[in-house]
Amino acid sequence: MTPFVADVLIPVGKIVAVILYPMVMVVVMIWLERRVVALMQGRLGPNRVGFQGVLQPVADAVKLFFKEDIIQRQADRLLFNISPLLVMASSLLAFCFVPLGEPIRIGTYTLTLWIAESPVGLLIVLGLSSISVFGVIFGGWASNSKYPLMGALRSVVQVLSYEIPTGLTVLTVAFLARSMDLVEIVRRQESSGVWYGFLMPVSFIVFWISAVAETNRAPFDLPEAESELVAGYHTEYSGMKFAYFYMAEYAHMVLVSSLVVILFFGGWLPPFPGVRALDFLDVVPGFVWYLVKIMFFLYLYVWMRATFPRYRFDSLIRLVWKWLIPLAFVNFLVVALVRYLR
Amino acid sequence: MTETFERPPFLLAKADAFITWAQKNSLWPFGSGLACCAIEMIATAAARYDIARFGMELFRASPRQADLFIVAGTVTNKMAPVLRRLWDQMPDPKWCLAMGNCAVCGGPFPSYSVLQGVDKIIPVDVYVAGCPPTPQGLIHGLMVLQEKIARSHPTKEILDPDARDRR
Amino acid sequence: MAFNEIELNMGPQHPSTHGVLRLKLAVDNEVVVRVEPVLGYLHRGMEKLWESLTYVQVVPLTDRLDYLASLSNNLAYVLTVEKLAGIEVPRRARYIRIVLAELQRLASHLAWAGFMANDIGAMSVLLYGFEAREEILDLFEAYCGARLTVHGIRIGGVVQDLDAALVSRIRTVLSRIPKRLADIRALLDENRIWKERTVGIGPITAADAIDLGLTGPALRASGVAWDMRKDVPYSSYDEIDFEVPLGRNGDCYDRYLVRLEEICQSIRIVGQALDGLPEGEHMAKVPRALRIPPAEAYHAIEAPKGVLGFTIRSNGTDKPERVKMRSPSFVNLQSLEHMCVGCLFPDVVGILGSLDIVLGEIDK
Amino acid sequence: MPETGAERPELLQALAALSGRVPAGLLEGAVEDGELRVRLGNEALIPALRLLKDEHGFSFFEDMAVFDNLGQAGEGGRRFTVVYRLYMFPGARRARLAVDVGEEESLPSAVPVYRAADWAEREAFDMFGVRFDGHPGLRRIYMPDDFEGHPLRKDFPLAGRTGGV
Repeated sequence: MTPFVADVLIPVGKIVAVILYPMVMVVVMIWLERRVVALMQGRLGPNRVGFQGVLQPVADAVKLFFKEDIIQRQADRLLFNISPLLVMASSLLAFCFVPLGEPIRIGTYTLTLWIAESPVGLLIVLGLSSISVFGVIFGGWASNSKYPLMGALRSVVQVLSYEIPTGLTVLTVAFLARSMDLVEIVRRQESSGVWYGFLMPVSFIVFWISAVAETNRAPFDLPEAESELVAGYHTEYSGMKFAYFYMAEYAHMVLVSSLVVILFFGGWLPPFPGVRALDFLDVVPGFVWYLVKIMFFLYLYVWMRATFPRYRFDSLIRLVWKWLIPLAFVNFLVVALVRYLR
Repeated sequence: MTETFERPPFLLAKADAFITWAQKNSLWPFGSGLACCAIEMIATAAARYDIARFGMELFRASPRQADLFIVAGTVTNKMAPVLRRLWDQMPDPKWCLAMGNCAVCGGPFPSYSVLQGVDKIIPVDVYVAGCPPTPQGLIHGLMVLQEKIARSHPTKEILDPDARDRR
Repeated sequence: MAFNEIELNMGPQHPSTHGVLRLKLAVDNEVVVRVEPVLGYLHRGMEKLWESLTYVQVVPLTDRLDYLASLSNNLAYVLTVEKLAGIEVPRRARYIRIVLAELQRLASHLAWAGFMANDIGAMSVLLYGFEAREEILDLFEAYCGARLTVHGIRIGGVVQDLDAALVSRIRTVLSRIPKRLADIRALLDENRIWKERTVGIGPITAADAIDLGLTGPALRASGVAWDMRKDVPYSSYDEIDFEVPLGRNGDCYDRYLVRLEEICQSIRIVGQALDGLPEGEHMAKVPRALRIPPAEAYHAIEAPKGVLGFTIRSNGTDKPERVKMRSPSFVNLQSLEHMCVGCLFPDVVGILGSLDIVLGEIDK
Repeated sequence: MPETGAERPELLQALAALSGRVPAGLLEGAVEDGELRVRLGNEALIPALRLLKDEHGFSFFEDMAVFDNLGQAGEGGRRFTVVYRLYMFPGARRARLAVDVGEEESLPSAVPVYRAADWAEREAFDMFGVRFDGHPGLRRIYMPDDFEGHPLRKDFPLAGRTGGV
């Protein structure tokens, strides 16, 4: 393992992997969403393009690539161009800190399945994922027309209000695991033998609801509500810029589901770590478990989109300030008390 | 590559084939309906006839993200400038499908307020007759449009800009 | 325009205005201050056109008015012409007309349930509603070949006779609708988000509703028990017993419940009409060139959207002198302003959906 | 099946009250096949509407139709006949009030009595050019505002005058 390979090739390989991983997940997610929502609604969904419509996202991407890119004359050009990049970059950047599995030993060199590990990994991921709000605001503001502006204003209030319950529930996990490092949290769950999702169901539920709201999905998709705001904040975007917004939304969903999996369902741990009888499950690599769990939560996203009607804006805000934040506080106190007494 | 060529060279032909394959299979219709044909258009997108199978599922509400403009219904003189502006707002590789006799030629309304055919204001690619055309008729029209897209040469327009005006 | 008001244009191309309606909204950070509907984007000059067509030629054009309930338009126009010309319709034809009109009401209400739910965000209900409606359109296609603009009711009777195969096919389709309705109700009825978006939204009291001319399910949701089929029975509706579902406080949720209840009632009506189908031929003897001596007649029926009435004045020739249509959606839309002022911007979409308007009928 | 017989008690009372209240304005009045049919002068319109609405239960403004009598002997010799149709809600009875108006004359607006008449009068103005005094916002409802002429008049050609867009 010459130093050249260890210091240059592997990090570059890992970086390419981290960029490719969300892209592949986004492609899978686009196909999964269109098929699952279609099947839930009693129709077939894309099945003509490639085998069972698998090439459909590829066709969408290539078509969007060759579309004319329209920028309004009165749009604020700088902000208009930056906002899709901002939204996309923040999602991809946060993936660096997401641990995908156990470090693998190759000879003397241990290949860690994540790029960066820092004692405050959790904080960084949360910080990065809320940068995408700027992209949405700049996009809505720069389009200089009424509907995107209203979409942007709505998404500001929605995402900022839902940061608070997210933060609080994440705090309970960090409190229990006594560290903010994602890898450490998973290891802590492995050693304690029980996943935090089962230990603290309330914080899982609150985290999941605010996660769905933060990614503007399912019952909370106010900012891009077709029936009211035409197409929300990305009304004026066309071609590749719109593709960025479209993919960033899915990347953000994958990021949030991986966060849920790591914090509450033991990242790459096989199910029921405590039970000795299920040891044969260990032969399956951690990465596969991680993917299975993420797929479940992505399916949940799609399921919620197919069933729930849309919240009205003020009821959405009332929900978070009157219900989720007090619940998160009470939950945090309870966890603290239990920790202190034990 | 300024001289125009009749049959595109090999490399461009392959590029054409790939681009048109993508454009053909992800035609996003523009969700605007005018009259009775709009209900048949929605029925075509609904569970039984389901044009999502061909990749046309996302009825984009904003003209910026749509590339197929289905004019479904009667075009009145008051609505004509609105339709024209919507057509101009759509990004370029765009196609127009005139659905129903009203959009094709004014249909059963030879009256003072109806525009006799949408091709007076928008260049139409495919005309689908019927009042309203059945979903099968509309899907046939969409397939004819897909064949037309498959025959087009997008790379020719990239290299020879004024070729687009002679489209 | 006060300082902090935005002038928003919803329409004429907007995903949830059910066609080409344009709403000029003055919105003070999401609270609606003024609503001004602008019409005419689908005005095809029907009433002028009718004056140059014979009585029989006008019938297919009435299909294109309320294109979600074309048979009801036919029925209203044809009953007025028969009243004007004094044509006696055989009893079997009247029963077949009841079957067709009520099937059309089912199709219209199922489509409406899909559109309203889609406006408030529940996309799947649109697909479920349209799937149920497709089966009814198959019945129409089996009956007379057309799906949407059916043109099945003619002057003097109906275009085809109902044979036994079609009757049993209607019964099987009707037996499947309650299950689909249960799916829709399971998704929406007790859904907290749905109730939050509809309960108490756009209320209208009975007095205001009558003063503003509101008719149909929207009026009955305010507790006013007025159904043209009961009050002024036509086409032997008085021989069929059915209830008129009523709401209490006239908000979006009640309008939703009343229409779903009406679907159940329509199924009962079609069942009874099929059971009691009398013998006889399905079309009266009507002269080919129908000339009507100068007179004037007005007749109104209970269309799925409300009271649909036709005023026809004849002048002795085979062309009507003047045909005026009282369109329920046109009058119901007048009360949109009354319902919307003071509510939030997303509610305008919900209220518009609950009013169930069709632009073909408004702009004529 | 219109009810036969003219012995609708409440309609006869309404007719009697009308002839009492606006004797000069009531040109013709009768109860025929279950319907109260009255022809009124311009100034008698609003008092008659108010009387029928408040005291005789005609709470519902069902429809308003305008007829162009160009070339025929209109009932009052004037060009337009405006017909108001009212509906007695609990009693399921109908009333037909006809008023004649010339091209240049105008009618008092019925909106103060029935709010439902708002758009009906705007449509009448747009299609025929009949003006209504006191209407909250009398402007065209279907045709674009800069459209000249009134389409439903007999002398207006079906295919319209200007060549469209």
